[in-house]
Amino acid sequence: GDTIKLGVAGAHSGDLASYGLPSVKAAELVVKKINAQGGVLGKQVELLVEDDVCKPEVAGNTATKLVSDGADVVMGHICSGATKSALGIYKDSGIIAMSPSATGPGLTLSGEYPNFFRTIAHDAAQAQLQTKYAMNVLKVKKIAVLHDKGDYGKGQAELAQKYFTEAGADVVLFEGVTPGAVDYSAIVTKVRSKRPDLVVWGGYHPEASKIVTLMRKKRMKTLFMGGDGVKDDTFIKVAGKYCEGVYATGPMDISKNPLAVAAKKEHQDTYGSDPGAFFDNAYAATLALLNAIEKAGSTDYDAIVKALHTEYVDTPLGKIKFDANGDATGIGFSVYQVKDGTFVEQK
Amino acid sequence: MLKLRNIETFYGNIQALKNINMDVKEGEIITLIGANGAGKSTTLMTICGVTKARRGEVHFQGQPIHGMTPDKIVALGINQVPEGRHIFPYLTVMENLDMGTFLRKDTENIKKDLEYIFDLFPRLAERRHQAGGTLSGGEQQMLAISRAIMTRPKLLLLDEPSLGLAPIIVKQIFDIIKKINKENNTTIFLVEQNANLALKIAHRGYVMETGSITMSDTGENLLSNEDVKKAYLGI
Amino acid sequence: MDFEYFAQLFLGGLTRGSIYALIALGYTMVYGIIELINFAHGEIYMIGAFTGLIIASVFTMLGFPTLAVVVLAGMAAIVYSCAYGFTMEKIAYKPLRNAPRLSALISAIGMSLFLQNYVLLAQTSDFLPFPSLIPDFEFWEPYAHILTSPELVIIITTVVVMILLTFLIKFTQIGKAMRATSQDKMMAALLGINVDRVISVTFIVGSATAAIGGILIASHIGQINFYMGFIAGIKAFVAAVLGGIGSIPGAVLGALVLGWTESFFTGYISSDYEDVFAFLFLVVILIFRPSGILGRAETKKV
Amino acid sequence: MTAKDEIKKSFLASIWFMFLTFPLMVIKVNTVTDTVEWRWHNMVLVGIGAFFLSMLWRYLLKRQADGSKKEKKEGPGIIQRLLQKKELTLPGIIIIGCFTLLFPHIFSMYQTNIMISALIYVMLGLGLNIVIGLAGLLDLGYVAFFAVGAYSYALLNLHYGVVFWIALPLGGLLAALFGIILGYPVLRLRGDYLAIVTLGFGEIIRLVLENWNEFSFGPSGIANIPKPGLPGTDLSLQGSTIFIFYIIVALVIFTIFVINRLENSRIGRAWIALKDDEIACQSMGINKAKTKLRAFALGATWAGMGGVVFAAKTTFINPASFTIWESVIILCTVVLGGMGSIAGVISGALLLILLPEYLRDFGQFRMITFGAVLVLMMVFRPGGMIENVRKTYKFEKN
Amino acid sequence: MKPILEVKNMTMDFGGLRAIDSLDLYINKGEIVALIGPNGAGKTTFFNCITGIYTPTSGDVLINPQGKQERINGLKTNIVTRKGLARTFQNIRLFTSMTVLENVMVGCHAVTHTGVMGAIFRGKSTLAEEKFIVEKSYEILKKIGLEKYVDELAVNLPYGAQRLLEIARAMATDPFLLLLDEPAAGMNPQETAELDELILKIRDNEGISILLIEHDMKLVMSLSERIYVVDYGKKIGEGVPEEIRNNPVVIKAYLGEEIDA
Ligand SMILES: Nc1ncnc2c1ncn2[C@@H]1O[C@H](COP(=O)(O)OP(=O)(O)OP(=O)(O)O)[C@@H](O)[C@H]1O
Ligand SMILES: Nc1ncnc2c1ncn2[C@@H]1O[C@H](COP(=O)(O)OP(=O)(O)OP(=O)(O)O)[C@@H](O)[C@H]1O
Ligand SMILES: CC(C)C[C@H](N)C(=O)O
Ligand SMILES: [Mg+2]
Ligand SMILES: [Mg+2]
Repeated sequence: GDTIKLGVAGAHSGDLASYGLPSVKAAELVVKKINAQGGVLGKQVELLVEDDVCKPEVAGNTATKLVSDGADVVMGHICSGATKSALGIYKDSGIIAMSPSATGPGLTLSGEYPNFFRTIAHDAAQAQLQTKYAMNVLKVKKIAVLHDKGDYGKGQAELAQKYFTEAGADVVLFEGVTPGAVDYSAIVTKVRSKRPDLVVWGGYHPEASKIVTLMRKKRMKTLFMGGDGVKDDTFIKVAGKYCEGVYATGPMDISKNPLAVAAKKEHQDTYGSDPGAFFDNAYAATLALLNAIEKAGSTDYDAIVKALHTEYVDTPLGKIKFDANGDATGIGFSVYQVKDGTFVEQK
Repeated sequence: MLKLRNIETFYGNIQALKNINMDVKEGEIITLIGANGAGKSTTLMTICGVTKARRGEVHFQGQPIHGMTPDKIVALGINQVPEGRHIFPYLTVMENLDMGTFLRKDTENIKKDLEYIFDLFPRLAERRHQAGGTLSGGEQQMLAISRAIMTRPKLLLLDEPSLGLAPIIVKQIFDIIKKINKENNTTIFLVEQNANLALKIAHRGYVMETGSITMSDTGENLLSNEDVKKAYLGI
Repeated sequence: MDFEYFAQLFLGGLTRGSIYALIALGYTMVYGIIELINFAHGEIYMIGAFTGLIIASVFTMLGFPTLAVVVLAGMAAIVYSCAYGFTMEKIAYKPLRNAPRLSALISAIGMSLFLQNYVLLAQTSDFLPFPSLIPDFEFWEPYAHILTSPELVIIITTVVVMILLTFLIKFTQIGKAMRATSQDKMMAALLGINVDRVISVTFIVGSATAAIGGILIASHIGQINFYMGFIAGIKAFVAAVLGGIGSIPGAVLGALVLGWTESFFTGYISSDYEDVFAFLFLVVILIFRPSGILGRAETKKV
Repeated sequence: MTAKDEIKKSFLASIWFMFLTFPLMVIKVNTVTDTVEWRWHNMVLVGIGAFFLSMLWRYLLKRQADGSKKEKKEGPGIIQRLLQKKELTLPGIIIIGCFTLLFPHIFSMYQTNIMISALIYVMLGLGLNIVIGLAGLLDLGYVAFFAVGAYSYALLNLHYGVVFWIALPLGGLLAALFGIILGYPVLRLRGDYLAIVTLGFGEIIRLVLENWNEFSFGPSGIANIPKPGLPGTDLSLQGSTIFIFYIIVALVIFTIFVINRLENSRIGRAWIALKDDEIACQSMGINKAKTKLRAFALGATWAGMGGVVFAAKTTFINPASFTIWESVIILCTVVLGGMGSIAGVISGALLLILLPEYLRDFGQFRMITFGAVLVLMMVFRPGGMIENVRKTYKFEKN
Repeated sequence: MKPILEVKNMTMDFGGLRAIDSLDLYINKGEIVALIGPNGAGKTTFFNCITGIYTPTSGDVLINPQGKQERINGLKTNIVTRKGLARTFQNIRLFTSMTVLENVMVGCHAVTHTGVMGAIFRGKSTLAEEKFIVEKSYEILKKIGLEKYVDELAVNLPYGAQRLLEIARAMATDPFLLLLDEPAAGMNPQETAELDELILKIRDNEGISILLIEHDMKLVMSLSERIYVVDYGKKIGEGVPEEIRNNPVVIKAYLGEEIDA
């Protein structure tokens, strides 16, 4: 066609919309900028934005829709489950998908989806980092693992349990809580009675902030640590003073990266608010995809894949390319702690 | 007191009332008789505003009341004992009676009326704390009539009050109707299958056939009318 | 296990139950009067919380003192929830009063979706921090590790609201009208009751309790978003049914029982199957009491 | 009413809505930077919008009131009359049949795909219609049976390599079994009590699937579920989509056939009688428990088979696909289409599943439009799109 | 020969309320028996106890349709119906979404057998049975005189016709005893007279015995061979119409001083 079609898929409505919508904005900003600079391969880039509500069965339809509409590449999806169910369709149609946020390890490590890339590290790396940090730096002995029973949260929690146990910690509690519940006092009481040194959380930030807030309100001082679902500015905004001292792992600090600063500013100028979760990752993914097309010189599948694996691209996340599995290189996780209302990277 | 002019009422496409004209004077007992499905109940419901007439006018004490909502009409002093009794099933007998006084403020008289009712129907006094829904058919009928009496209406519309009542109670009911007509000067509009008894106590009667009024005369004259005898008195 | 643990779980269950109760009360009132499972009740609760937050923020920025902000925000939340409840009934339920009951249910589901997405579009899909409108009371500090001040306020409010509502229904003229309307609308009208007005009032009262719930609960959990009404609504519905839908004390009792069930199950067994157990418990109770704990038995005579 | 009155009313409505939407539409606070954004233009929009919509609303309501008078005069609505015309049946079937056969070849794969989804919901709707529309049992946990079907296929295939064609009846059977197991304890419950308990059962099934990793692989679900194959051929993505399309079309036809026969039988009459009056029904010698369980089991069967097809279609399932929300949507298809009417349920399911897909162009306004459509449909067509005119038995003297 | 229905010493309590108090009653084959009494005497409750809607607190309900006595209290309503007791309801309970014919067809449920598989495959026997049901139902309607309404929705019938339809529906279950609860309520004298004839016809032509609750004394006195009178759940009189008419206890409690018949 006479345009390059970039699909953007993820949860744009429903309870997980807050993770999906920022990625749309990121794509819009990048595309606007690139189009203003003359587009890719001399063609304008067109966005095809499709909602999958983070549901596998809808994601299937979303994916087919994108395929039917002639998407050349797809930035998405947001949730691992939905991504998994969409990837099959993209694979059969020779389309590359790059997710800013789907962290399920199997997506890349299983080797089943050669067409899949991501600009975020996977959960196993995250859990290993959490374990190392908690055992060596925080010197915890007893931990409690909580999760939100979801695809992502429970997966994360299981990995944490595995690595902590291997490292010799005592996992005194491993339980799922009901997401969206209005109150978590029972589980907090239970955690207190088990006297762990650290609570490891697998899941998103809304529940995390509810639990931390309640723990602190109930005058508990137990340490708390979450993953990339927690390392989100909304978490600090919402939990306020109660989240002081909370640890979270997340993509390495990029706040000083000039590209990241610029991207944030663009967002503020355009939308009048701070960007949301995974904005930078989505921004990076969009850049990476469009760059690969440019470098490949066409929208041919093999050419783009090759470009992704070989060509470095400058993104808010730093200079990245992708390894054989499809994971971005040079993107690792760091541990952060909330101090005075910001996430501060821990060395 | 009550005037119906050219009333036409429909249920969907079925016309239930055709050009009905009726007059009720203050202090009268009038009765409306007719076969099953003639439209008697519909007439009462149209007066009360529960079913809306498509055409025609209803005037009560000189005031047009068609188009008003039922609660407004009731507030003017019209009350109805509807077909099927409509007892509040989960309220006790006492509470059901109490509902009858919803628009009343004269606490003193309410007490007196209550005693009067229990005097009339000792059965209800015995059952005063039982849920309305568990009463026997006849007991419910007594309760429905009593609740209407409690509203102290100027015009009382009764839809088959004798239905399902024991003979001894039927007679009692007709006595009561006469009594409240005389003592309280309540105007009565009575719909009855028991045409015999109804015509006996009524000052005037109307006969209705498939939605139209076919005859109207004094109660006595109707009683002795050959057509009426054949069709409605079973003689 | 030790007594303190038990006591903490008990109080936790009480809090959670009270939260459910604040939402369930409105649910049960609306159900009582028009037999409608008002799926959108949770959204009224959400709108109450949002309005409260917006108004509170505006006044805080204008530099009003905290107490004034709390009062103004609370009032705005109540007024707006009532207005939404009232409007919703007029648009989505009143035209359906004589339609099959399930049609009204679908209309309610549609309303729920509409309001959720309305707030999403008009405001944001993000979680917003909700300020703790209830301060930590000085005198309560020694017990704060078991029961926080906001939790205390929630429990007390629930009791007060329940008593007020019971009084309203049992002893006032409008309450009398509500009882009549809920059992037989035509007869109620024939006794001089303005049925439309009674239904509107019911929606308004129900929405007001939802708004109170919305503010208190939001300041307890500290965050709101457009989706918060859905699960809360479902749980409140379960609580209302458990207690006997249509009954005010039933809603509170059902909510407490549900809260305790969940709390103790989590505390002594596992929170993984918390809801499974709550629902199983519901089934068991309904098998033995098919009309809920305090519900009225079917008394229609054959 | 005069035009002036109308305008006055609409004007009041417009004021009211401006008031109503004021905090949410006009004010936007940023709690981090402590700034308020006043979006007064929204208020103007709401005011103008409300004015005209209110006019339209009252006009439509009035027309509906007049319309219902007229329509009844002519007998059933146009659609019903078309449906009842015997001479149109055959050509109708042929046209629809050809269209269906050609569908996947005319339209894109995406269209075929969402059509498959829609047809799965048609099956679910028809199954639920037995329970709700015929037997009058309000089931809000219907998705549980759908999950049973889907997981039956996924797990049986994973562990024992059971193929689609065997899983299909097996899934139906297992779902029916669950229908009986779930139905049994709740026989005594009525109306909304039944609704909440079934809702509970639906959630229980989902939560068990979510928590019991060893059995169901928990929230991460089961991937790579094989699509149904034709022996000896290797189908492309396109090919297998078309194949599934034909399978589900065949299943829907089968469903319609069976339900039609059930409805017009001794069993169907017992269901309707039970819905109308339980006590009278029992007094006719009808066993209430058995009749209800039959409805539950037969309703569940279709959900089970639908689940098998669903698993085969998406090739990946996890518990997130079986939430209350799905049950609610299925319920909506039944009621919106026209409870008890087969044509109604079909159009309801097609509308509700296709609508959000076609509303994709509305982007962020997709779900709000969807909600509004639900409300409007019910307000203006409370009986559903194709209101059920039950085909009553017509006596023919011989 | 034993009576076809024999009730011994039946008592029914609702909480503290004794609605039926050690009542004895029997009906012989081919009899028309009336059960009368003041409002709230317990007549309908008595029907409910016999037909399994309530389980009596104590006492026996025995039936003997074919020379073998059988105790039926505590059995479910549908079983009782299958054993040959059919009833009508004081507050009409028709199947409102069905036509007149279909209402009667449902009545045939008890005497037919088609199951799910039969319904789906619609084999020969199913078709034959369907035909049988339709014909039988139509026959009954003809006998009752409702054939002109056959395809009407039951709810659209006049009240009197609805009562008759209840009788027709009950007859479709092939009962040996028909329990009628106030069949003449809401009928005018003309219609009541027709009902009188109809009930006699049912007994004479179909051989169905009849137990009748009614407040219309003209109907009761002309129809019944024997009458039971109850008050407060207790039997206060029993005998042929002439005896009852002159029984001072019955007059005082129920009939009142003068009888308008
Ligand atoms: N809700 C309704 N919908 C449709 N038709 C109705 C409705 N109510 C009554 N009708 C019809 O209207 C006509 C008049 O009915 P109505 O109840 O007024 O008669 P009635 O004289 O009171 O008879 P009855 O002696 O049986 O009480 C009848 O043909 C009846 O079938
Ligand atoms: N389910 C119940 N719970 C409590 N009391 C009941 C119940 N059913 C009936 N009763 C009471 O038992 C008594 C007998 O009622 P029943 O209906 O048998 O009277 P009946 O003889 O049929 O009267 P009627 O001629 O008025 O129909 C009544 O006083 C009634 O209030
Ligand atoms: C939105 C995210 C936090 C998604 C999550 N990482 C997942 O894999 O599902
Ligand atoms: Mg009538
Ligand atoms: Mg009785």
